Amino acid sequence: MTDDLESFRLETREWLKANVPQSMREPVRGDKDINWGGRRADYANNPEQKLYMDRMAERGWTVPDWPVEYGGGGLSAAHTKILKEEMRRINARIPLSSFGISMLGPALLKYGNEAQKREHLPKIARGEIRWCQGYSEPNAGSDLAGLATSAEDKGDHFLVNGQKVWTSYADKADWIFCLVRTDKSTKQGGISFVLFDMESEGVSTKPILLISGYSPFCETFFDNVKVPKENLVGELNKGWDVAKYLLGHEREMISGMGLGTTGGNPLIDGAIATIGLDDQGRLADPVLRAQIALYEVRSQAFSAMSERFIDELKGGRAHPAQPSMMKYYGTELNKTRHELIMASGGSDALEWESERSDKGSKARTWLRTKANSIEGGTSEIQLNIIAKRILELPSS
Amino acid sequence: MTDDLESFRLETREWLKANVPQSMREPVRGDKDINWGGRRADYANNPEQKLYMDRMAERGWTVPDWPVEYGGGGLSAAHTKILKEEMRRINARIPLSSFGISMLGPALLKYGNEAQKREHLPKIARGEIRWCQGYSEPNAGSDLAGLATSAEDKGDHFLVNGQKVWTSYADKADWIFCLVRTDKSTKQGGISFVLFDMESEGVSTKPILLISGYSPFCETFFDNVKVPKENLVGELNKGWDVAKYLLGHEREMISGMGLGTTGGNPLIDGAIATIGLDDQGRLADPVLRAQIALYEVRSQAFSAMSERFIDELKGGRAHPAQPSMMKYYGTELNKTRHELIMASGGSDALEWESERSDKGSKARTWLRTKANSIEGGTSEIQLNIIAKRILELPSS
Amino acid sequence: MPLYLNEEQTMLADTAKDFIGESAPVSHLRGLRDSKNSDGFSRDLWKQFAEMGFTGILIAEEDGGLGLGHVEAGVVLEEIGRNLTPSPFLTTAVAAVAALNGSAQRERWFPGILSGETVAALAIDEKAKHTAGIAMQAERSGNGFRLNGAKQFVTHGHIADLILVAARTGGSANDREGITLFAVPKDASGMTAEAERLADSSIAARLRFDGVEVDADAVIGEVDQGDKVLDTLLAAGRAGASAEMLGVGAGAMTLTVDYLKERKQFGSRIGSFQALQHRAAHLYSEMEVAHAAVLKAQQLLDSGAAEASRAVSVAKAMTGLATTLSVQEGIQMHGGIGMTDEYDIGFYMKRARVLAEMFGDANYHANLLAEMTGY
Amino acid sequence: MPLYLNEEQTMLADTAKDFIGESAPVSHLRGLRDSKNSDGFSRDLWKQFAEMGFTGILIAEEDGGLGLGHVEAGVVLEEIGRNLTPSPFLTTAVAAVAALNGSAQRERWFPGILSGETVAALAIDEKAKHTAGIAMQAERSGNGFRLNGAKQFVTHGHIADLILVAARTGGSANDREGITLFAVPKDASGMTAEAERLADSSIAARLRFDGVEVDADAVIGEVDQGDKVLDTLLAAGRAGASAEMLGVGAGAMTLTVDYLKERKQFGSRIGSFQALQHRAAHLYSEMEVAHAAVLKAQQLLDSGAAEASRAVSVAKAMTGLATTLSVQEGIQMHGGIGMTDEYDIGFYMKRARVLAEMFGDANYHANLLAEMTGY
Repeated sequence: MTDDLESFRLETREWLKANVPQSMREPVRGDKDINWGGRRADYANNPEQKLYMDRMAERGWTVPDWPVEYGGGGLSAAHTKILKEEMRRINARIPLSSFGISMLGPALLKYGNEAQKREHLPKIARGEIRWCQGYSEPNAGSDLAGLATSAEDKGDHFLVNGQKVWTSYADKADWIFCLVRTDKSTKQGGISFVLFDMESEGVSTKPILLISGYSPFCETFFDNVKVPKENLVGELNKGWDVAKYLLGHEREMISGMGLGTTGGNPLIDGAIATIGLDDQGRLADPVLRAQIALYEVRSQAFSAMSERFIDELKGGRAHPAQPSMMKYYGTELNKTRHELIMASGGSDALEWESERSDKGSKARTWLRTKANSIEGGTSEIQLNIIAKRILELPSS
Repeated sequence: MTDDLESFRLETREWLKANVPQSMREPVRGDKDINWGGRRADYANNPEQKLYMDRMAERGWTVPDWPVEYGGGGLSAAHTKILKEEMRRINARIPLSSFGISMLGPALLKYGNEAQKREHLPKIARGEIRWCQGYSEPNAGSDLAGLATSAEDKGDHFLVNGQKVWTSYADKADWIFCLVRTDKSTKQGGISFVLFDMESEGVSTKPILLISGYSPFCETFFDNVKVPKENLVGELNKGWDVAKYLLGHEREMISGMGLGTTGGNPLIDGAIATIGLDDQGRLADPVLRAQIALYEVRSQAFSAMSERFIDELKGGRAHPAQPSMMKYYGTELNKTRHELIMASGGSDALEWESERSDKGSKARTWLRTKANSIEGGTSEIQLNIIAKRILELPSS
Repeated sequence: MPLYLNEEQTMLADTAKDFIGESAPVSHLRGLRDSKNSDGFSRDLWKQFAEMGFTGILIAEEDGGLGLGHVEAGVVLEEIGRNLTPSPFLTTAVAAVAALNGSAQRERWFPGILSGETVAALAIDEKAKHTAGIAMQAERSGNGFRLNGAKQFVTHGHIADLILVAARTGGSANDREGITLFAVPKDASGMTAEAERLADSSIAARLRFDGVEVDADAVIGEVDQGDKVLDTLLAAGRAGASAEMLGVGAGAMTLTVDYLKERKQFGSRIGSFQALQHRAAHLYSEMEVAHAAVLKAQQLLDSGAAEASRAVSVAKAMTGLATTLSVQEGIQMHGGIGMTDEYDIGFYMKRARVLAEMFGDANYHANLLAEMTGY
Repeated sequence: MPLYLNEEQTMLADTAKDFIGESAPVSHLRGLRDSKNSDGFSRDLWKQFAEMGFTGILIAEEDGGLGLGHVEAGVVLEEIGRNLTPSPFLTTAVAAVAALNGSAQRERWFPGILSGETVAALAIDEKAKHTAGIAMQAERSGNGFRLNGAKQFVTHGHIADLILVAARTGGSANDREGITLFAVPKDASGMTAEAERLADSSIAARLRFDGVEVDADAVIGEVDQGDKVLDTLLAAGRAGASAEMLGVGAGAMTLTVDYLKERKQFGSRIGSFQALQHRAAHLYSEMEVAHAAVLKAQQLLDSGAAEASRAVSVAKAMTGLATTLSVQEGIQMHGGIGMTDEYDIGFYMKRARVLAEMFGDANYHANLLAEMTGY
């Protein structure tokens, strides 16, 4: 067993060395360096991004622990860990990021039928289809029970009408996984989980301009959209179960955001570059230095926590509500991190449009992180969940 | 007017110079340096404490802004401020501290009848009678509405039965001001405010040993205690009004605790003494230094807030719930301060009995401050009050 | 002097509140931004400020001003902050006026400031973080000086008529001795400005000085003794930025508390949730304490007290802490809509960040206080 | 190796939990304190620890121990922490054993440790705050060394059979080179101990060394190269203190959460108040993160990884932060009764404070991490 792992490590190391293009070993500098795949992905300026994705997908390594028959690598947890370690060793980027991989895929593996798995998973693994998520609605916010988008039973299809909000990259996505109300008589019980093509007639999107100046989210409108019944995932009126399962995965993903940095520490390197070191070799802003040092304690401890959490998940030992803790802590930490990055950057980091500031990337990213503790369930929701489900505190 | 103030300042300066004994200009080192007055005060080891009190009391300056006819100095707000400034100038100690001065006095001035004022106020001003406060009960905690100590109407007197807890220095006090239930049919409406001698038959006290190793509080028991009806303050069943008024004063007092230090800064001086300065003249524990520096920002800002609060109170401009903010912020700040003192003291400050550590005074004081945010209404209660009465947030 | 506004100050505050609230609410900033206004503020509004007498608050009556103090300037700045009004008031009518007061140049510059024609900018910072060090060189040249070097974070620097420049005529970068403060007019040859839009939509310049020649009478105060004038300028700027930040924090808190009273979730108003109530109450406390710290600093500055510089550092640091909390809680409590550009709370967060950085942030001033105290 | 306890470790944890929970709960500490026990711990209990095999956890099987690692030692320490059990386990079976492992002295000292006869103490600190500096002198004298100087915060130092002393045989106070670690027996002439009761009722000694003569074979490791053994000792001590603190924080949290479920106020259980729920949930999160940091450090120590010392500093700092929060929230949420000596929560606060200070507090380790990272 150990021998097998060791030889897998060596083979993997060799293969990665030969197959990961040099440009894919550079640090990720911004959104353009993240490969989201999809029909409309444009690799013209970045052909090695596609080359790298295709090579990895061929081995199933865009989704290494998915079964081989659905486009995965079929690797065990131990083998997957080794693959990730070896990728990290050479600072290899993640070949393909998508809500299909991090959210829909695990849900389909658990709740999808065989036809759905065969249809959708390989396309996700190969980066052919980019997915978005349709949960939040204008009057529901953190309270999904108020969900109003309706799906009327029309025999062979549902007729979907309504509006979603905070749909990440809906304007760039090919398909959507979506919560719809199929029964108005109960609150959480009457919700179903469906999939459909964003090119379906009646679907329109409108980007929401954010305080960062970016528009990663949309309002999404459904006007008599026909959704074939075979696109229902799980049981009718049981979409809540699928959604909860998937939210757990979303929280994990968000909680890890920006923390699994490869190589160097941009916060510290940036602070040193801007502020400099004093005669004692300490950052020349002593109070900021102390704040960074105390942040780093929590950040490094949280790295250990992330490792523990993943190990416990794999070992089937994690408390089912533990993702709420991960999401809460990880996002709050990330916000702190970007406050410190701004404090380290001083007036340079306040620039919003200059080339020097990479069009304000520090400030915009800082503002972007403020949504971390809102999207995917606010910090307050996570704390409620921890209090009730883990600590078992009484309801009021 | 300004001339009058200026000449008052000069006269006061002269008088203080001549009349404040040298030992009363030394920093307060512990409880023994605080003069609480009362029948059982023992000045044998400290005759100048008594001398100083008596000299000040003769001019009414133990309670400078009380009317002359009740033993006060009859000073205006402006004159009182000058007296305090001049006392601070020479580090003169407070000549007399007591719950009579800080709490009962103001309440009697507002709610007492003429006979009560003439009877009790001069004795408070001269330090003859030491008072304690009987509010909390074992099952009431922060929730005074659950008050159970009963006072039965017996014609010319009430017959008081019940139990109080957290009675500060009940074992050392001469008289008590006490909330009793005179009507069981309503919750807050049936409470009255009475005064009685702790030497009355049926009164007994039992000190509560605290985590600091000190016993500043008692459990206090009343077994058929006869309280003459003339000792009722304010109207029957309206004791809640007196209590609320008085709690405001208690909160002010507690919020100012330990922060109006005269001369030097024991936190910083102590840290320098224990830890030392580095080559750059900075405290040699850089992260602790940053924490102290950020604490000092809040501490000095809060000194300004205290000044503003008192000025606004005197000018009749303070929000009636503002004492809750002062109490909340001041006590939380004081706890932080003592955490920093402990961190600065290192293992020296952990000693509990040694002479070197003055019998563990740092550690015991640190533990004592943990009660600041509990006694006189917890921080949580204060935050509730601020939210509801100042911010006018809705009730749940 | 009690630590609250007196009757005249309260009247001025009411005037400023009404005037700025009506003529330059947040939609004013939004309009300037959306139209990509290249001044970064409204010149019409600046004229109106002058007509209201605001620009002369710190100018002596004999010089044509109102002869008032930092408390009064702060009252206006607080409303500027509350409405996020882009304005050269802080740099021009507060910091520059404080530096020019008593100097010979006031005759040249005060009339334009009083009439709302003139805008001043402050060229102090040479690095991304504010420090006490001044490295930019001013060599003697003929009857005057020749300036070489660069400055950054010079708000309004791209259009300012007058630029106050701290440069070194002696000593080395971290010395206090050897600094001289210059009043440089906008048309000085060899001075170039690169305008940078900042996160809050304000515009700050990066200035380059390539052998900029100025006359000897451009010196404010004494040659090599500019540290004193610079201290005056910085104290005024810091107290002013604190007052503006107080307004930003208070404005954000008002938006947030109002939202807590309106927004419903799970069938209740979210302001009834105790966890949010406690956080709002804590925020209120921090803002009140910051408020007191600012007023204290202003009063001490006005009375010329020696403790003023400590109090100013306390005020700048404390408002930095409190206002940062206010905008953070503001966004979080608003939830998703707080992240949208359509909603105002994000503008408060951006402005708070820029003001926090200006003239030294909370960490800078906490450290400075520690150094002053000797630890 | 996954970052959770394996089956054997879980069994050991269960054993330790049952044994310590039954034989030495908080009432055991209370009893020792109230009887003014002058050892500061129960010698009977120490014998029982030996019988359970606990004292041999870190001792190799060939030396008669269990040949286990820091994870296993930590499992026992966590239960010691949860029950506030006074015990020489940390100094003796963890830190001293780690330092003696592989040295010649182990033959002399391990049998007594294995049998629960021997108690070891660590004489490292010379100042009130832990630092890396060692100033105490050890001059060569005949065949051995003569020790002069003073140490403080030496837990169990007044009764310890063996005292590990870090002293300087070369270089100056802040050098790493020139430190030598000595194993000094209790009867060494010229060594005096002043026993000091600490806030948590434990006893630490202030030791004076007035020309204490030791043989050359008292040296652990190499002369002048004691920094390496000292590092080993400190890493074991820090990881161990972190594990114990984790238990203290977890114990306090359990008390508090239980209280929240029971106590009624205003007619409701206080645990139903959302503000307290959120604070409790935040506390839970901090404790979980600390837990992970400790296990990570222990696993890295056991695997001999180079990153272990960073991970140990993270663990010590993080448990300091989390456990301090736990005891503070514990007292506050208990309200008045939490302040009484009669209730246990105060003991947790006292013990947490002592452990936080031991081998460097959170600030010390945060700074150390910054230095290691080069900023």
